[in-house]
Amino acid sequence: MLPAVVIAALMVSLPALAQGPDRPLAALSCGGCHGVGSAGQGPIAPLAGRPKAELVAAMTAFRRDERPGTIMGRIARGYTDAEIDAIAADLAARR
Amino acid sequence: MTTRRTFIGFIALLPLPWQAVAADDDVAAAIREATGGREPVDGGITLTLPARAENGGQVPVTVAVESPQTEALFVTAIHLVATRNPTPGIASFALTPAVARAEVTTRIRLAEDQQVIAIAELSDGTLRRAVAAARVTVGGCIS
Amino acid sequence: MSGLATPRVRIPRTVRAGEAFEVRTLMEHPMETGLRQDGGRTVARNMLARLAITVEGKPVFEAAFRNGTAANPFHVVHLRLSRTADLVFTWTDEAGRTASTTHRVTVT
Amino acid sequence: MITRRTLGLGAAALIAAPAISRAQAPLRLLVIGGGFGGASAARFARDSYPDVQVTLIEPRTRFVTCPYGNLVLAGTKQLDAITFGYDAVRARGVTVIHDLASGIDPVAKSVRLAGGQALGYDRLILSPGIALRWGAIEGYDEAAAGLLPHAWVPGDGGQTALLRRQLEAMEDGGVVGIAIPPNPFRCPPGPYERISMIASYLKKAKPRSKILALDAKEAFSKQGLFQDAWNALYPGMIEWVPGNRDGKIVKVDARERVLETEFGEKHRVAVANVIPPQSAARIAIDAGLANASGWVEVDPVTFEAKAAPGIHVIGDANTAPPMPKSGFIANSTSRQAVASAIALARGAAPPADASYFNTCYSHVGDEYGISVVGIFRPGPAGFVETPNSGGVSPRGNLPDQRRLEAIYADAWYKSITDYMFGA
Repeated sequence: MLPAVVIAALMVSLPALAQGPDRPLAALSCGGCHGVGSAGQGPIAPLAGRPKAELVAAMTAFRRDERPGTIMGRIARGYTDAEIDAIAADLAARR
Repeated sequence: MTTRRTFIGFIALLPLPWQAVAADDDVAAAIREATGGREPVDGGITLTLPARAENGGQVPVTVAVESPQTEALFVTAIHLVATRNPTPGIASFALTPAVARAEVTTRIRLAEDQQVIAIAELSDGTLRRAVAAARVTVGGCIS
Repeated sequence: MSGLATPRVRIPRTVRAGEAFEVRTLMEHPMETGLRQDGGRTVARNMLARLAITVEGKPVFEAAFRNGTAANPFHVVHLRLSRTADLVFTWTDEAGRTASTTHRVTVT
Repeated sequence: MITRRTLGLGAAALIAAPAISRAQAPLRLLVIGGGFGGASAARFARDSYPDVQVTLIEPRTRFVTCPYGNLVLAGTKQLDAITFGYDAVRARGVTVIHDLASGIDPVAKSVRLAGGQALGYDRLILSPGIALRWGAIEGYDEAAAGLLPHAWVPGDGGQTALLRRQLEAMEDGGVVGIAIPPNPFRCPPGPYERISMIASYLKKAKPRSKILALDAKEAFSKQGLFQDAWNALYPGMIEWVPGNRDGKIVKVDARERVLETEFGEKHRVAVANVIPPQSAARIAIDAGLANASGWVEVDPVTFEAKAAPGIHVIGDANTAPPMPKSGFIANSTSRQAVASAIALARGAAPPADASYFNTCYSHVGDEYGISVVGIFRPGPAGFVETPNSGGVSPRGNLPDQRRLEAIYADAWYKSITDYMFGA
């Protein structure tokens, strides 16, 4: 077992490793409906771990009203291509 | 003394050029005509309206003029003008010394973000002006 | 629509001589400017022209309305009286129809 | 990377120089308020910054959500289904203190607790919610709320339960009066969802009854959609009186259940729900953070109170138009506030390109839901709604859309409460 002072030292050295969320905060808003971690919630589709290209294509189609939906069209039109790309990349990297 | 006749006459004589399209120049021209070409001074008058109106159809506004409201010196008129409505005229009010405070609150229409101008005329012939900006919001959960 | 709506006035029944008291008025009226479109058609102009408050027949406050006055015109003013009087509130529309209400304010 | 050498240095520093070790101690993030803003902030901080010490102060051991309270009034949900504890928050590594934060010393960076304790912090997230402005409506004080419930600040759920009991006890044919405040107030569509949910109960249980909604305003959130639904689902049952037709309530007689309007009309009703004007919660006002209208103005990037940088104010206590006072906005903005707080504490820049997200669902009837969406960003003078995005559900006879939005509303509630209070 490590002595307490060593544990404290471990904690001290952690900031260098954990500078915060290395991900777009906007991606976390999806979880408000798509479940914690966007892992899906009941009838709402899981997003985490799906291919990035699929997520980008879906958002693009929602934005153009080319994919039926209730609220996703209204949401997709609020984000730029670059933001959608970053959000999709983040979600694709989650499991 | 203000008689009923002079009063009605006053209202009838209010100029109506503000019915023209409210381009900035037209608003300025309308104000010049309303003020008889005299230059109003800023100060001694406050115009209060919400910085952001949730409903442009019903925007509360208050004009308050510093005035003793005595027979010797009182506010005779307050005009409200919108700068970016389809027509700039909002309302004109005629006051007498029986109005204890030279202050009027009403609700106005604002078609979009714009400035509202209040002009007050005192019984000594001086004119005062106040300008306030309002943003009209249709957004958030209000729509 | 023939007549105008019934006006509403909130005013104290008794006041002190010479002291300011608040008067609130509300008049239901669409204040159609003739500029509004509804379903592709222009809604006809239908505006109140004026509100007048008189004390014993003498005008003390008047409002002349133009397009920027909101529907259901609402006003707050502060008046004062030296003796008990009847205050008459009269709204007149652009067709000349009127609605009126009288309130006695007792000066103590 | 942790090497033996850095470990040794750290240990040596701790032993040799306590002053330095204090400077390098874990960053202390203190969160006041365990609701949608505070509980979300605590979770995000815990998930994203394992090295930050997160403490949450919340007087209640059980949190009753405002969202879905109207379904309790409808009788389709029970209070325990919208009540949550803090065990999972604690299990995640958040220190939860059940006490009332009674004061803030922004200079000493310390929060006073009603229990007498004082807690130091490096950065403070303040999410205290709202206070009801007792007396803003003449005669409506805490005692009157025991007769005419507000059911707007759930507390222990007692107010919601009281209003439900009164609705159950009312005779068929009674009039339910609802007094609705001027803007701004918590949950703009909430009163109208409430009208809808009470109507759905009355339609089934007391079909001759009526609802008289007396509003200080002339327009409201999702108005067209609500009124379409009222006409379709509850014809003739709901009368909504706007402020410019004398809907504003200025006085109540709690014993007689009389609601009196600005122009003196007295409405005597069988059950009265009075939602009074509101302000930021008391601690924000006492700390001098609020403006003259009683709300806290904040920086649109960091959510620091303009009156006290270093205190990040989120949730309904701040004023951030055109963003609504909603649970989802509290949740969404909590992450930017926490990330900004921690970045600033470390001398770094707050996250750039912030965006804030809101979806407010309202239940209007059985399998009938509507929504408003908004995406907001910091602007030069406050917050800006993203053009050509968001907005309300389409109008018209769209039963599939309404049914799906009701189902998705339930999924939203489950998702967001799982995030705050779930394992």
